[in-house]
Amino acid sequence: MTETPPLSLKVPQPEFRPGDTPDFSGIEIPAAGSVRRPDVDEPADGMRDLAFTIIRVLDDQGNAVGDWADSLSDDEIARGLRDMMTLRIYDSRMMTAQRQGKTSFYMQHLGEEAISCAFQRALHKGDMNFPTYRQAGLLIASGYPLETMMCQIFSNEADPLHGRQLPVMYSSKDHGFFTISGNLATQYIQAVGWSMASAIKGDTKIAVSWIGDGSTSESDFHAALVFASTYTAPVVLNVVNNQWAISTFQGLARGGSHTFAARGHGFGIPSLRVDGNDYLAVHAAAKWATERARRNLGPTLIEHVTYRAGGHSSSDDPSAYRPKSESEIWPLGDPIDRLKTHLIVKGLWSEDRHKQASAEITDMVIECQKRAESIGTLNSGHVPSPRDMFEDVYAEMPPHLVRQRHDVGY
Amino acid sequence: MTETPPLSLKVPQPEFRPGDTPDFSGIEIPAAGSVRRPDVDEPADGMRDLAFTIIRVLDDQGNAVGDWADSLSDDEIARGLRDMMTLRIYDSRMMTAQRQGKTSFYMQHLGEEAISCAFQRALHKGDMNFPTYRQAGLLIASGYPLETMMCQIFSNEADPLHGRQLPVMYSSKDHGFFTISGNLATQYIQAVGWSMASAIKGDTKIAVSWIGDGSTSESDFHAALVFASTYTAPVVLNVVNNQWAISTFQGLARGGSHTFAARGHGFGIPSLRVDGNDYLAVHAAAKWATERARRNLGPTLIEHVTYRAGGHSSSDDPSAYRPKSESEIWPLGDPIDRLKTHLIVKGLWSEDRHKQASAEITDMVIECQKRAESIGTLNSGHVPSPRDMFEDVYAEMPPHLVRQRHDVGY
Amino acid sequence: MPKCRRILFGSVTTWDIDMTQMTMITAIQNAHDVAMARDENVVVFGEDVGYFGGVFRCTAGLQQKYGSARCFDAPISELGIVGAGVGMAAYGLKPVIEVQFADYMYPAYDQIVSEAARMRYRSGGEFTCPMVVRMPTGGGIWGGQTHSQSPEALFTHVSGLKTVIPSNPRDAKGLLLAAIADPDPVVFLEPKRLYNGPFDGYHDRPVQPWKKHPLGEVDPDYYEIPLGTAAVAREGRDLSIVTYGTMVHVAQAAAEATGIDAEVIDLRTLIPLDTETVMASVQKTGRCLVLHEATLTSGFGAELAAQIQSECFYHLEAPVLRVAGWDTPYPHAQEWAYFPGPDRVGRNMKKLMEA
Amino acid sequence: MPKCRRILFGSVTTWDIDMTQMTMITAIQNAHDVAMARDENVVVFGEDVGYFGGVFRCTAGLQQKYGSARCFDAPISELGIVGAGVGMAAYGLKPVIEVQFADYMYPAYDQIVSEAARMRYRSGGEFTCPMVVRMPTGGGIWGGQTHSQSPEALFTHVSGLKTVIPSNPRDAKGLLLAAIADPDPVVFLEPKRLYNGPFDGYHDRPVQPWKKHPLGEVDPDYYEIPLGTAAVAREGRDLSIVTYGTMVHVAQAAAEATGIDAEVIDLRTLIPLDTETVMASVQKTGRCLVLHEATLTSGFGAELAAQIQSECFYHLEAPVLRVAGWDTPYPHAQEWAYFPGPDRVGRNMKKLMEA
Ligand SMILES: Cc1ncc(C[n+]2csc(CCOP(=O)(O)OP(=O)(O)O)c2C)c(N)n1
Ligand SMILES: Cc1ncc(C[n+]2csc(CCOP(=O)(O)OP(=O)(O)O)c2C)c(N)n1
Ligand SMILES: [Mg+2]
Ligand SMILES: [Mg+2]
Repeated sequence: MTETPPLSLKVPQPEFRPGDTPDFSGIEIPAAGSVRRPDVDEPADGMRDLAFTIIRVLDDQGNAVGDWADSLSDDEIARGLRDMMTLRIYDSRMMTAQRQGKTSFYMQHLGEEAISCAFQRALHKGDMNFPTYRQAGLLIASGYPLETMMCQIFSNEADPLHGRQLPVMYSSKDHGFFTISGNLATQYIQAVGWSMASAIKGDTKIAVSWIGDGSTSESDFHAALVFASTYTAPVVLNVVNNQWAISTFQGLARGGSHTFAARGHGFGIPSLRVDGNDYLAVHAAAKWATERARRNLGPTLIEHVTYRAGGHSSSDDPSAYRPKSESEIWPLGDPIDRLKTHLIVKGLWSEDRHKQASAEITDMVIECQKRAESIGTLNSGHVPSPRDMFEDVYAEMPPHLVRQRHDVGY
Repeated sequence: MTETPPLSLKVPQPEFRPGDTPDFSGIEIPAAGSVRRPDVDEPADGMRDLAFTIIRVLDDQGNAVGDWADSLSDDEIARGLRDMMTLRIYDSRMMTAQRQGKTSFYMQHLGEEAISCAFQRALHKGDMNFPTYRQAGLLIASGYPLETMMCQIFSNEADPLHGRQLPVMYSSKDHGFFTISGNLATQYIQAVGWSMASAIKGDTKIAVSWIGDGSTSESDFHAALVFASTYTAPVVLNVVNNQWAISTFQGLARGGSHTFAARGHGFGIPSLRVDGNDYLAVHAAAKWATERARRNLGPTLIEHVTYRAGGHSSSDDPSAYRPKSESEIWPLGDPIDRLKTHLIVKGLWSEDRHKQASAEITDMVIECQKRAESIGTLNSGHVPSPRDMFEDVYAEMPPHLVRQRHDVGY
Repeated sequence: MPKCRRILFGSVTTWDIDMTQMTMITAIQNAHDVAMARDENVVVFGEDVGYFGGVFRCTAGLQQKYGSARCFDAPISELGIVGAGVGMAAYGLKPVIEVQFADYMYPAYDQIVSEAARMRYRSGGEFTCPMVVRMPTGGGIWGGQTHSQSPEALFTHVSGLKTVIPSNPRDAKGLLLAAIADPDPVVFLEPKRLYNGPFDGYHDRPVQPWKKHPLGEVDPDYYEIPLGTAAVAREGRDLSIVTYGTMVHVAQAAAEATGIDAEVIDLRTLIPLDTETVMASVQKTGRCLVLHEATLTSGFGAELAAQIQSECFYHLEAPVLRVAGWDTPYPHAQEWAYFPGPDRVGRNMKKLMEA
Repeated sequence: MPKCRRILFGSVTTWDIDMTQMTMITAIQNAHDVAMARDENVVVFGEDVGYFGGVFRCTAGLQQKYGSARCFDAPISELGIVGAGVGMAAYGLKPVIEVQFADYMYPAYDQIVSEAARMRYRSGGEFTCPMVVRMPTGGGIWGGQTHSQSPEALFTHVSGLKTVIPSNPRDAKGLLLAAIADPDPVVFLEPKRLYNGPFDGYHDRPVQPWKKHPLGEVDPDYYEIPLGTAAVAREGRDLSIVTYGTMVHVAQAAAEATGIDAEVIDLRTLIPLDTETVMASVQKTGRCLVLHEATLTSGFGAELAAQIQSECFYHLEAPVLRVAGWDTPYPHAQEWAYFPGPDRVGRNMKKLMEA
């Protein structure tokens, strides 16, 4: 038995903390257009490299280049910009409303707008997203009424969830948006089960699942990969790597693997890594992965590389754990700016039209907000009745709940 | 929106079922000695291939060949053979005892003896195994008394676990054998935590974890890989792929990845795949992985490829779900036969000495069994007192348990 | 085949039908079969349930009959099994899931509690979870602490769940079919010691089969026993024993052994609870023993005792007495000292009569 | 700094010591600090507990003081956190773990129930699990159904676990230090609504801070409050309110509001339960209201009611009355209709006095 030196615990730490000057020049960012686009039926083994690179379409000048370009028409791209602008304006209004005490809680998407907005455009009616709290763009891009979203935020009498859920925990079956859980990751395996159900029935609908970088450590993530791999389920497994999970940096969840996309390799699942701040790249990857699912070729894992520019939620102040300037120097830029530049380069847009659109959208959002607030806000008292608290626990109210409701006076 | 054809659910099925004639000629088995042995500090990326091959030392003629050979002296090899023979004889006696009603339950290792017997020989005093129910070879190879093992099987008054645990759920801190749980997989993450504790304390002890192919689907497997990867924990993560999980074949747990070793790649964990029926290969791999852990280089995942030749447990009849002849034609042979041949080829052993050793071990096992049975068996009534049932729930018995024990008459 | 009246949706109709003798296993298998035949949305999966038909054989033959898209083996992940089931139920299927032993439900507990039970509520009724999670429960089979647990109280505390425990083949089938028809998630606990025969707790006496037991006579066609209705397993006047599962048989044996004329209430469904039947019995007898195999503290017996003392306060001649498994893990060798058998129950019945 | 007598291992010694005003958060943080300083085997980890010091700041500054090998961030896996903790505890460390909200403990439930709680028993005492799992519990913070739950009954049903819930800074520190010193696993539930101040349930009145509250005066040194000892939070003669956590304050407010002279028992530890204090109070007053925020059915109140009716049958002038959260998920907008506030408690106190 040879003597070995004492062991020591290695705890991963982010490179930069408050007070440090962050520097992302070490991050390798492949040139736009440099990553090949395999056929959707290519075996997973042959495309291992796609999990260790970043698929990008928009170059620094705003041109769309390479194999993954051209998945959208000009009109669709313009609509994409509008979706992202709407989400950002909606977010900022709701953050303010929360600070004004009109509701208890809010979570914004700042910097991550491209991902949910672009992905939704690759889906068909009937497909189902299993989102986290940071994909409201799926609703916006699918035309869900902003006013109804606000009614949920305000927990007012028109909230379709009857004030029962925390703000941002939307649900809309019609818009392919599964009811959000406050428990992280649980939806990931449910999406796989939902897609298996479609396959069992011989239907054509597919499921799309969503999870954050930090939440990939949860057990449900593993269950989802096991089941998706074993049953070749028609599902797209998205990981939104926004670099942070509240105060912990992505390295803590990622550990020794270089990327989250790499997780798919343990299961033989084709895995892409995509520039999450590039609307066109996200859409192209979504189209590729959804086509695989629709053709019964099985699951795809997509890591969307982005940066959470805002706080985790309205309760969080990120300056306590990371340098303030990090989001500004984030090397993948801002998704709205990048798509705007692309449209301008194409001659389809201008700074003026952008300002004008921004003002129009702001007006529209304010209009919606006025209507929603006129119905009620959490602090206005116009919230659903306590009577409603006893509904929907079961399809039919059992005797003990009838008694309890009676006790409250109904 | 293009029309897509109906989806359908793909459920993996084993190639052969009862009534079929199994044929394993499709399984690719690399020649002994053909797989290179990397340096223990080589980065994981460079040895991806080792998860998709089979490390083998013993060739068909019984020679030990290649980079992984020569990890043991002649004496140690002879002792290894003896360990495996002891385990096999012990198993067969206990299976019979179970059928005779002397205990309620038993689980044997038939065909898998090399794995636990060889691995233990790479460990130091103080290291800790976190085993499943199919690694009793760890105890035997570490010199734990057979008689005490039998007392546990018989739940008699000398059972160190006071009759509380199901047979085969041994525990021995002194012998580096963590208390077995009836719940699959839970120990996998505990091993990682144990090894992190050693690193936190600046000690030199390492942990070794064990799991079956089927149980890798459980959540604890994922948690273990996440934590081991994130904290570079000094732990060896073993997967014993014996092709079956009760009635389900390994393909159901493995899904689209070609091997279980591949699971490590999602986490940047170096992963080996080894011939589990080759005592010398298992030992060499164990030595390599434990050295990595001891040098604080982090975790290693090892898939041991073997075949569960017997039923899952004394309650199982495998002829209901797989062809009887499968185990006979299993291409990696029998671990005892193979090591015996090696010793004979080396001129250190003969068929006669083998027969004689077998008889001696049988006598010794019977001797132990007589002593254990003289203390008591489950059906003899000489089992621990109900009084004991209330002990060890807590360090100190709280009042409510004192009252309950009193109620039973103590 | 013996003849018997058909029990349909709880009400007893008058026409005679053919009954078949079944064990609890074959009754459960038959319930699956009948449900799968009449509703193609019913899918069945779990560990070893497909080709092999389950380690207790409760799903035997279903894959062969309905194909591997409707009855299949699952990877060993209770979380995955229930989580996938939640997704399937949300899609519109009716998953009937087996957890191999109730002791192994813990990895799935989050999906059951935070997801299945909460889906309808949190989505304002938009998404629902009509799913049945079956699991063998209870001890008496030398299974030790991880094959003997009775975790029903961990489900009864969860709003949004229903919890069912049958005590005989006829109920098992009718309750399982009602559970499958139910629009909400149901946890269906099967006392494994009753699978092959009624068990009165005298473990040293010869094993009884269901064959020839009247409740082993089962209508082979579709019928439901509505959730939330208890049964009076034995009428009596001296005291009430409120119980369920295996203990229904033990309670009856203890009544015979002591000569105390106990009324034995078989709850069948814990949530929703048939309080009317329970309270009527206790108000009649004035004495109540609550009996279960699960660990005493915070067991479902606590809820029963709390409700009974509240509803029957002025009728009770003695405090409600709980008899249950001890507050220890379920031991292997000391199984019969742990199990609340007829002797322990009888002793407590006498104590209750004297109180 | 105010002066106060030192509470040491439950017994009150006579010398005067300096007290510091603390919130429940700083008291808990201080307990960690004191424990880590005196025992280098104490390690602290969980989601966001390292660099950031926890989303509620209960571990603030510990990583800076004791290094990242003794206080560190963990991946978001409650299973992994508790499972790794079990392994560390078996090694000989004393992990003090934070689960960010009690609502998120379900993924870890298997490791808590099947592993931490069973280790000593199943190994014949060879391996043990001296671990503390802390988790913020309860509602009243507009947290909705996944930030408001009170799952204590899911722990009290598990043999091998101890369950603690403090109601003020002084108890929080002393109980946490006792939990860390305990040789067995302890679940430590922290009523998050009490973190920054006592809360009497009048949500529309100005928030009170712990500053100037007598129980906010905390001995900055090491002291333990032994597990298993209840406190009488308010003496009274008309009826007993048996409760814990946030409800201790609500009960006192309800007593003031109704003018009913209630004795309020703060259990502090649910398992082991201080039955003596509880029964003495109920035998004195003859009337008992059991109060908790958790869902009524199969809540810990059921166990309390069952025990109290059994032990105090001949003293009770009315049935034990339970007041608790409704059997629904914890709603967001209807939070104050769900929360058993002083009005609901007061109404039931009157009902109980009239019964
Ligand atoms: C099961 C569970 N554990 C912990 C939490 C608390 N929590 C809410 S969000 C969050 C961080 C999630 O980070 P990530 O997955 O990266 O998503 P992001 O917020 O960055 O979008 C945590 C720990 C929770 N909601 N559920
Ligand atoms: C959590 C849990 N789920 C299910 C079981 C039941 N069970 C016991 S062994 C087993 C099969 C395990 O197969 P594998 O991991 O391949 O190990 P092997 O028996 O082949 O050694 C199952 C499903 C269990 N013990 N624990
Ligand atoms: Mg994140
Ligand atoms: Mg196996």
